[in-house]
Amino acid sequence: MSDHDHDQFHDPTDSEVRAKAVESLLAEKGLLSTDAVDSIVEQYENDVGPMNGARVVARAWTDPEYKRRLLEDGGDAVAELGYGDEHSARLVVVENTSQVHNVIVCTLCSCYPWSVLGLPPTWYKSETYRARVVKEPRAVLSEFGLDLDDSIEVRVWDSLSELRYMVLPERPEGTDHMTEEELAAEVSRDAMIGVAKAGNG
Amino acid sequence: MSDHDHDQFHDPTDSEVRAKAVESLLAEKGLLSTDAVDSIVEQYENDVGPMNGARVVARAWTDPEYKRRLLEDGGDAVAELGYGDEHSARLVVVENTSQVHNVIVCTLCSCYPWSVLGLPPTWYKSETYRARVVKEPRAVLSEFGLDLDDSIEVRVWDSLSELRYMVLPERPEGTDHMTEEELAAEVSRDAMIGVAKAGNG
Amino acid sequence: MRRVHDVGGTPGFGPIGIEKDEPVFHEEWEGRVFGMMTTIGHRTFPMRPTIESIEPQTYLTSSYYEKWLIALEIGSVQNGTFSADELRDRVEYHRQHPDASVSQNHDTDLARSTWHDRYSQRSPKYDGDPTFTVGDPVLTRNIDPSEHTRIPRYAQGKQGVVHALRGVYDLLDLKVQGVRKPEPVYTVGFDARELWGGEAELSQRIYIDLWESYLLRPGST
Amino acid sequence: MRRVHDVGGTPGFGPIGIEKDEPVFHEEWEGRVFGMMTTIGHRTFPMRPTIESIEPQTYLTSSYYEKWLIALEIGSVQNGTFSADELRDRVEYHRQHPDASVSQNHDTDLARSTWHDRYSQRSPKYDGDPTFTVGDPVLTRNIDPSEHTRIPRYAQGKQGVVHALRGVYDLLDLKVQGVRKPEPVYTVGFDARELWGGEAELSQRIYIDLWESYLLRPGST
Repeated sequence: MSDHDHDQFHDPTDSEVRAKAVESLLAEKGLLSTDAVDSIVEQYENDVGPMNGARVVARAWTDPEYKRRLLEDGGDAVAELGYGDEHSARLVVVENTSQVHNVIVCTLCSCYPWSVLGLPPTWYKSETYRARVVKEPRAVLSEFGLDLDDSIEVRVWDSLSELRYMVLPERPEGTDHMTEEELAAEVSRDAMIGVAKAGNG
Repeated sequence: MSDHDHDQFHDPTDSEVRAKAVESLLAEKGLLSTDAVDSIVEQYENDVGPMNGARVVARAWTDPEYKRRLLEDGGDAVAELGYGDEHSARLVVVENTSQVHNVIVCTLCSCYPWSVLGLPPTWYKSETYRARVVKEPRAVLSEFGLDLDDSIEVRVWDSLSELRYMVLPERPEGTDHMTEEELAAEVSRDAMIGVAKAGNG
Repeated sequence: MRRVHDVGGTPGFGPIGIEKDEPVFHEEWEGRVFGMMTTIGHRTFPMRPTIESIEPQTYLTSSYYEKWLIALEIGSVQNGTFSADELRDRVEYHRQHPDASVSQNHDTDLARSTWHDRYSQRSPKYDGDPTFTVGDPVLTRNIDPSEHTRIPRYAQGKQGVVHALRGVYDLLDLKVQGVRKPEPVYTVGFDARELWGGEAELSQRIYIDLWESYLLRPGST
Repeated sequence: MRRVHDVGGTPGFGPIGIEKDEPVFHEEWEGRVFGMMTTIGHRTFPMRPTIESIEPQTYLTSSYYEKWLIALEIGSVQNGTFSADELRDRVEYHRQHPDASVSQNHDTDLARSTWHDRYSQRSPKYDGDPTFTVGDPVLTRNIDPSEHTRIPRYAQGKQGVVHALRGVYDLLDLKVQGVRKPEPVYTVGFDARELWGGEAELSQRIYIDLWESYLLRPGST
């Protein structure tokens, strides 16, 4: 009756059972260290997340020399703060100004700077975001509540090679008195992807 | 949890209920004659089908003058036998020979010569057939059990404008004694789409 | 960018599911949907662009008549025939009352006009001469609109040869927007290697009916 | 022809579903799948091409980690780690025994080697000079293979300007087939009107990292 053999589509509620079967088999075949899986899950649930990137941004706002190094070589600069791995050695940081707004996507997959932002939100990985933001970024940003003036240039970075991108948002007004730690709390994950400004959250 | 809001996808078992609602509303709004719907359904279930095309093919096999007219103007020629409507006025008939094999598709939709073949089978309307037959017709024909010699030229007709196409298959060997009616019984729908030869069924 | 319905040549689809002795309609509702669309579809909203506007995920996982049903719903709500609320309420009513009958309309004038409309799409008049003739090499345009078009992605920016002139038809890209622009339609033949490069099968040609607007003389860009 | 994963610019997708305070993993199995893929994926089969080989209908209707799980199944069966029958039997076993534990593997060498492998993809050596420099106009190729590539459909056959040199990396089109071809990677900037024509939004540029193989000098074809 249908154009397709729907039997070939798995039942999503079945994923748990299938994941167990795959893990068991890979462990038994001697290919998978289940301890390594434990440790990766633990790492991304607890240790790595957007707070890494937020501290990088706060440092860049307070230390012009650090900001210069960060924009010149993102990987080296985040390593100074103890973040990153081989992947972030390929980190490119793009700066928002009053005239330029940057936003990050990966249209072919979901490439994302894990080491400084943790794992991406579901919307970032969705076909909808990937399809639309390269073509109609203003409309997409508007759905996130960010309406940009027509005079601002929007730069979309489609990060589909080995490099990873992060946005350095503008420092919000009225934050001159804040400590670096307080500033970091103003920097949301969305601001570092480029679908929000800092200080809104 | 999912990339998409699955709620927006309808439940296929719900189609019956939704079709009733749409039909009721269209009838009440004075836009739809339910008698017209009855009559169309009845027509395609009982009157119009591949036997129309099969009789056209059988006539072409037995009457060289008719065949010439059919290949010159498919619409006029099928009208001679009482088939067709405004749509089939745009019918193009392409002839299989020992050196050329033709096959029909519509990659953008499912355009099909309704008036001579009835409604298309589900596979003809599937994305799989539409995606594959323009690129790998030999592989597709093979799945239908039709293996063509490399020396035979395959012609794929992607019928996506206002014209409709039908294949005139080769007359099978050993049918010299047959009446026109017997010959028509040798012509399957699939042979007139081009995914089979005549006489195999 | 092409929409997802423009599937010609897209890799990744599996084997073709062939059903033996398939009925004309598998379910009664399929026949009703077919009948509704063929009587009112073209008259009240542009059927094909509406089907093509279905979300890609839904498009690829819905059966043929499911897509038609979705298009009937979208088209009728968009053109104001009924509201989304009316539709939702009525669906709910039929869900709660599986034996409730469907409204009838026996207007004989309406029945006649539907059929008449359907079969009255005559070829339009055209005064000019066709630009190309049989045997001419042609280059297809890269047009890539988001709107409805009849030149598939896989045949854009490719060289072919005019195989036949087929007469004059309204360019459908515009007709679905209510604008009539009659133009010659040509069947253009392409060598499979021109379309698929090294992935092409042996000795294969592809023939596509294309409006004059889709075609250029090679080298003229 | 591009596969369906190459969605940049495809019309028809709806609004973006944004979830507030989203957890890192919504279900425990998602974490396990993530952990499995990141430890073994790159070592035992090419992860991305395997994900891209998923049937279009399934690709567009599966969540991110569902796609990873399907790829783990396809990849492990294709490379012979386990058979489809073994997998089916084991799935059935876990379905029948929801409390059965998952097999463990505490091999410390294996745990170390997984991590080491993952983080050892250093940039390769490259002797030549980059062909292009910052400010150079470039024309992207129309390559259109069915296999894995990192130049998206929407940026093919378009003019851009080199914005930055990013170093030398193995061309991934070949690397996923086991062939190393180190090449310069450039960030190329495109005006939105070059990519989307009249449908482009105001003042927008798109920047894409592209390997040298994807680029031509304009006019050189």
